[in-house]
Amino acid sequence: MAEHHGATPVTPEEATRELLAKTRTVSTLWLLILGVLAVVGLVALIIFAMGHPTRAQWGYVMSVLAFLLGATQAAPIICFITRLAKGYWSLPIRRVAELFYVTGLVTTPLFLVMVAQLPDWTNRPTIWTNWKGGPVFYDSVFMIGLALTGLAMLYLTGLPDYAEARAMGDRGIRARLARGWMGTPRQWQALNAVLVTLGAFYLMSYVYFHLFITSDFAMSLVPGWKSSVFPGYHALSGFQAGLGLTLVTAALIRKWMHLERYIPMDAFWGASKLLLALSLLFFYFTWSELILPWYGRQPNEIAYLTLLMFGPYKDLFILSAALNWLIPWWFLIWNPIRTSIAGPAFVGAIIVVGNLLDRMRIYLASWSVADVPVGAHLDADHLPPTTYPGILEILIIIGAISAVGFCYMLAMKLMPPVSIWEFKTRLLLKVERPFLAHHEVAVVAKPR
Amino acid sequence: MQERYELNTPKINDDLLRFPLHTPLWFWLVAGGLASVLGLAGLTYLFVLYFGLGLLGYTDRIMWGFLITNFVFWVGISHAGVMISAILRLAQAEWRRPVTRAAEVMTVFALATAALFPVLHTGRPWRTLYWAFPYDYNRGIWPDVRSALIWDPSAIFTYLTSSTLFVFICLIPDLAVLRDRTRGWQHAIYAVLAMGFQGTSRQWKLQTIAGILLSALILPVFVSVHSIVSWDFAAAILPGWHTTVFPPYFVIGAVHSGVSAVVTLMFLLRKVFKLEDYITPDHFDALGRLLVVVATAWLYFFLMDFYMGMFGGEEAELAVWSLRMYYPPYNVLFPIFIITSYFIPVPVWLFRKFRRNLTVMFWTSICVNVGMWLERFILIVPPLSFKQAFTFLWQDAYSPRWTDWILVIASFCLVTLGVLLFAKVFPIIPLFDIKEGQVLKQELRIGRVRVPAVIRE
Amino acid sequence: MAVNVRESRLGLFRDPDAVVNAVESLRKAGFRGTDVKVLTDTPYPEGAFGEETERHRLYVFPFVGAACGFSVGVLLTIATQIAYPIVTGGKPIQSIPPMIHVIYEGSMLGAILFTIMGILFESRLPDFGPTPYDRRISEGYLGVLVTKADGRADVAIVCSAKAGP
Amino acid sequence: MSETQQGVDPARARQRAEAYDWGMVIDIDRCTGCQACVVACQAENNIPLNEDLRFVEKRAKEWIRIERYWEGEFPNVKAGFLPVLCQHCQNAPCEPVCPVYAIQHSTDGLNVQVYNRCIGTRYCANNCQWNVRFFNWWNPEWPEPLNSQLNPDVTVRSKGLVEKCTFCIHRINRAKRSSVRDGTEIRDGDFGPACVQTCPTDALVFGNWKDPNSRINRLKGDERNYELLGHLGTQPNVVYLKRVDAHPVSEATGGEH
Repeated sequence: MAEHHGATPVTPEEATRELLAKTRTVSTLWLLILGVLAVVGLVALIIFAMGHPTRAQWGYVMSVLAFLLGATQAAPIICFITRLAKGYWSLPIRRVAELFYVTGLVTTPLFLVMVAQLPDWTNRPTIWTNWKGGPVFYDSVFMIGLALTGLAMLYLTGLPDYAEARAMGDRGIRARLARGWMGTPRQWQALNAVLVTLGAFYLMSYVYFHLFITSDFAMSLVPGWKSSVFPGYHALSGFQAGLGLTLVTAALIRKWMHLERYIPMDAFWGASKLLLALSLLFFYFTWSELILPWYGRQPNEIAYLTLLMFGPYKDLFILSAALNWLIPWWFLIWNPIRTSIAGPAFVGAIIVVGNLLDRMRIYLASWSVADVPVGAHLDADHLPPTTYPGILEILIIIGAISAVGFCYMLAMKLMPPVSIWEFKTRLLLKVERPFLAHHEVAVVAKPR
Repeated sequence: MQERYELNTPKINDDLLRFPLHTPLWFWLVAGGLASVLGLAGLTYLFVLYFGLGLLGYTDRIMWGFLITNFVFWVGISHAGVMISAILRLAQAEWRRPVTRAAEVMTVFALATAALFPVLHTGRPWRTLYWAFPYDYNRGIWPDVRSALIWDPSAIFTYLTSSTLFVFICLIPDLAVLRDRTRGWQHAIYAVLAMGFQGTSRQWKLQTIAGILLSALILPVFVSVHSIVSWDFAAAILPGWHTTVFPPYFVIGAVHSGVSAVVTLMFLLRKVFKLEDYITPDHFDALGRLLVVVATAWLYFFLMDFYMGMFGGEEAELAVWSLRMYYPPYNVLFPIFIITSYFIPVPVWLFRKFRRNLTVMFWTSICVNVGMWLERFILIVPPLSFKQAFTFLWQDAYSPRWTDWILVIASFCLVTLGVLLFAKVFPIIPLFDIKEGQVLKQELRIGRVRVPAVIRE
Repeated sequence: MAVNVRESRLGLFRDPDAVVNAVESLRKAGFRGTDVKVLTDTPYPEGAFGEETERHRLYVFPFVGAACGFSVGVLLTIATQIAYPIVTGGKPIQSIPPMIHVIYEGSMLGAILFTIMGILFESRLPDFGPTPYDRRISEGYLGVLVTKADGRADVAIVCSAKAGP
Repeated sequence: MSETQQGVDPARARQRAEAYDWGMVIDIDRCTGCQACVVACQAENNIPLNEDLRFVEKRAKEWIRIERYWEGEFPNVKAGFLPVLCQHCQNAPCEPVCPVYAIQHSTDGLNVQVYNRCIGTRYCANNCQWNVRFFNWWNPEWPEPLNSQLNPDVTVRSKGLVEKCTFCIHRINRAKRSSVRDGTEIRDGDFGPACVQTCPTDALVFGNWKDPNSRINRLKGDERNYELLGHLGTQPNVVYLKRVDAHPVSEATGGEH
């Protein structure tokens, strides 16, 4: 069912020329809009900070930071996973996902702002020691490390494309970035080895960083909350939203920059199976987090269960559960929806929105009880009311997300939307070959 | 990636049907030996049944011990069959062909042995058998759906029936080949079992769809079975047990120990049935890479359990973890468990040279399963011997008696005997899968190198 | 649907290309697509020999099975708790989360059992009647089976013979 | 529980059934650790003999046991005694985990163990944090003279099932039956389990929580009251009263004031 619909197969030279040309067609109008929104968000953040908001209101800024740390930081990880597992279907959308490595530029400053808002740390249950600087120091070091690894990965994957640009006579910044890449077999082998090892490091540091975020910014704040599946749940919903975000961006870029011949339907079809699996895993983790406090019925468990799921944020919980699990599951089991482009992209958009709502539920709830004294027990009957967003909070959320979009568009001006060297490997590996007289069959090579 | 020998159909049929059609002498010795161990274990259990559970190593605080550890271990091993065959069928990985049926057969027998152990360890097993299932309509006494021990039989019953039927459905084409190759009473039996399978293209299309559809259906069941087994422990409010990470932790632990068991099984199959052409170092290479990923995921969930144990700072959780790490005999078992299940095998599996060396893979997979058996023991028993603040003395460790050891060893013999008998009656490697591999085998010439490829319509 | 052996003709071939020519010549001789079947001992890519297979409705079975399993699970859990209203551990009599586990297992069991029945039904398997088959098919030969050969039996044999052994 | 010949009026029966919520107050200050309650309980409830082998195997069955603990350093050490029995919790962790409905919470506040339903999975014993549930590892047997003086009201449990303190439910039922037969109301303190009956210093007090002026309700008012492992949130029916230290150990050793 590969797409044979008439599109004449693209020759490698034509692909290089066309993809490099695409980088010049990045619409400056959209760049301007996102830039303005980002600046508005920054100003709103400054006004918000000067207004000495309560910790509960800081929950909104924390939820958008957690959303960015989850979705956009996780998007590039599918490239590493499919590269490790030699997943052939993901070759076209790898660059679209890898461009999200730029989020480090936005999340690091926002993270440093939020780390300063943490309540005092004396004998609070935490994975660090009692030292107030514990979370501040370790988390910031880890955050900066994660952002730098991301940027390094972004540069490395773009290296062969800069060399192509240099070969096409581009004298600007890309030529200097190419820095002596000749494409010798030794260089290719070194590039592949570096991409796999650095990707593995990025994946592991991403997963353990989520342990630090959840335990420092959520679980240590709520007295009596000790759910050990929560870091895994946080990381997994990040993966799911990352994959959803990649599909949405790939569909948009495919439409706006007319890349129909470069991003075929196979990529969306393969990704939708992975998205279905991740949505089912999302339900599985949420369920294992819900069944145990319900069954245990100890006072602190009933308290944090009501706070997070059935108390002030009940409707947020139901909405995010529906968006993250029910709708994707019910849409993606049908074959026709999976083998289309609009289907997985639409489901991806729903999952991204669901993930933002889920982060709001978690961080609003935990930051609203952050000021409860350390020894006190949470009481299930009188929990703080739901905090509703003000204008400033909404502006900050929109500003943060558009800041990431702005960096993404900038990166797209530098690198083509579909990586040239991976597109060529795709051309190399897949060939149409007659089989048994008059039957066309796609033959896919599996290099060792 | 696949070392492709020139295999034609008659050679495949001869090689793979050699064991079902001609019984070598050693078969009778091995089967007899295993059966005698099982007889001894049966005798021991009757002994325990007559005199009472006091013969086992239980005490008043540690009410669950070796038998429940063995139950969780064998349910874990059984999950490898589904993990390997279902996920690899869905991902259309080329190297799944000789592996799927052997793994699924191990699933069925490991699960049957596992389902035996909760019955053996209860006080009145003759009542456990029929009260766990909802059939007692005239006395109106029903199982309590709220208890985790009722989710267990429903999950294991679903999983056992579905994996057995899955093995049977994929067996039908090979039964047709056996029917054509045998005479007399064997022919009659195989003809009845093959139900008149002709091999029309429609039947083959349904076979491939069945493989994929049933794998997609059995995968969620496999995840739910081991999560429910973990909720047996997580539902209790004991300090070491009541953590929410247990379901994913147990499922990943099951996949880790299960896939290692598949590596052991494949090594034995290749050695015993001389299947060098079919189980090649490529399969061990691919399984080794998969094991590295699964082992690292398992370590992540183990560390989650470990961190969150320390996270709360409650003295109950800290006491259980210090018991697991510092007090005899757990202070010896804990490092052995950590080293054998992760820090010996995974560094070895990182190197291609070791992954392709069969004896290295065999001994590392044995080492993983020793570690995972200890992991279940260390997970289950220490929280039971936890000392409350008001009690005076600690429960000393669980001391297994000879009856415990015999029942545990007998479970290994039962699974080996089961797989051996299955391999005697049916081909352990699916014939039509190997033949399909030959049909779809292609070669791509890129420059001077010949890259193996496969038809993927 | 036992095919009457007397009516059908079975030609055996060694290499797949001969089978393709045979099927083509049979179709040109006016036999309908569904009458010509190719018997192989391993699944070839779909439609490789040019014969077309009717649509199968296997995807309906899992949903029907899941529905039956779901209803049995719901009936079982609610009925047992109502029939035996015992208060345990301060949990409500109809406690939803534990019921969901048993209901989930029931519906998955239903789905899998119905799918297996569907596979057997769709491939018309349990037919023990005399089917036109030859032992050598499982040795690697490819059989071309023409079911409704009726009067034109000779034509069928000629086509299959012409296409080579 | 049925009325005399003319049959019971269901509303009255339910109202009577919910009139009781049996509980106990244990005053640690009074308890001298004499273990009389332990012996009385084992005699009353046909518990098999705990020879020394049972203690070595750690399988001794004591429905009520005296936990002893030491306070202070060696020269000035004071022993403390804590009787521990089934707390009959309202939100008992042992009840929902039994697969065959062998444990229920009766309307009069007791955690009831149904022996012929129990299949011996021992999950309830694992889940009880007070470790007051015991399993019959062996068939109970008594040497020659003792096997004829078993209590007829209490069943002898066979091997393979779990048993625990039932607040001497046979005494509760007899009191209820006689109150129904004579038409009188059960007054506070006119009957009690074997351990309450034999306690020489009256440390154990049994009564009905729903009776406002019962002795245990008055004792509960004492500010020394606390629940053993109350933080688990299982609302036990047994309340403990702290020990009053006329000569705290630290003072006796001339420790700093």
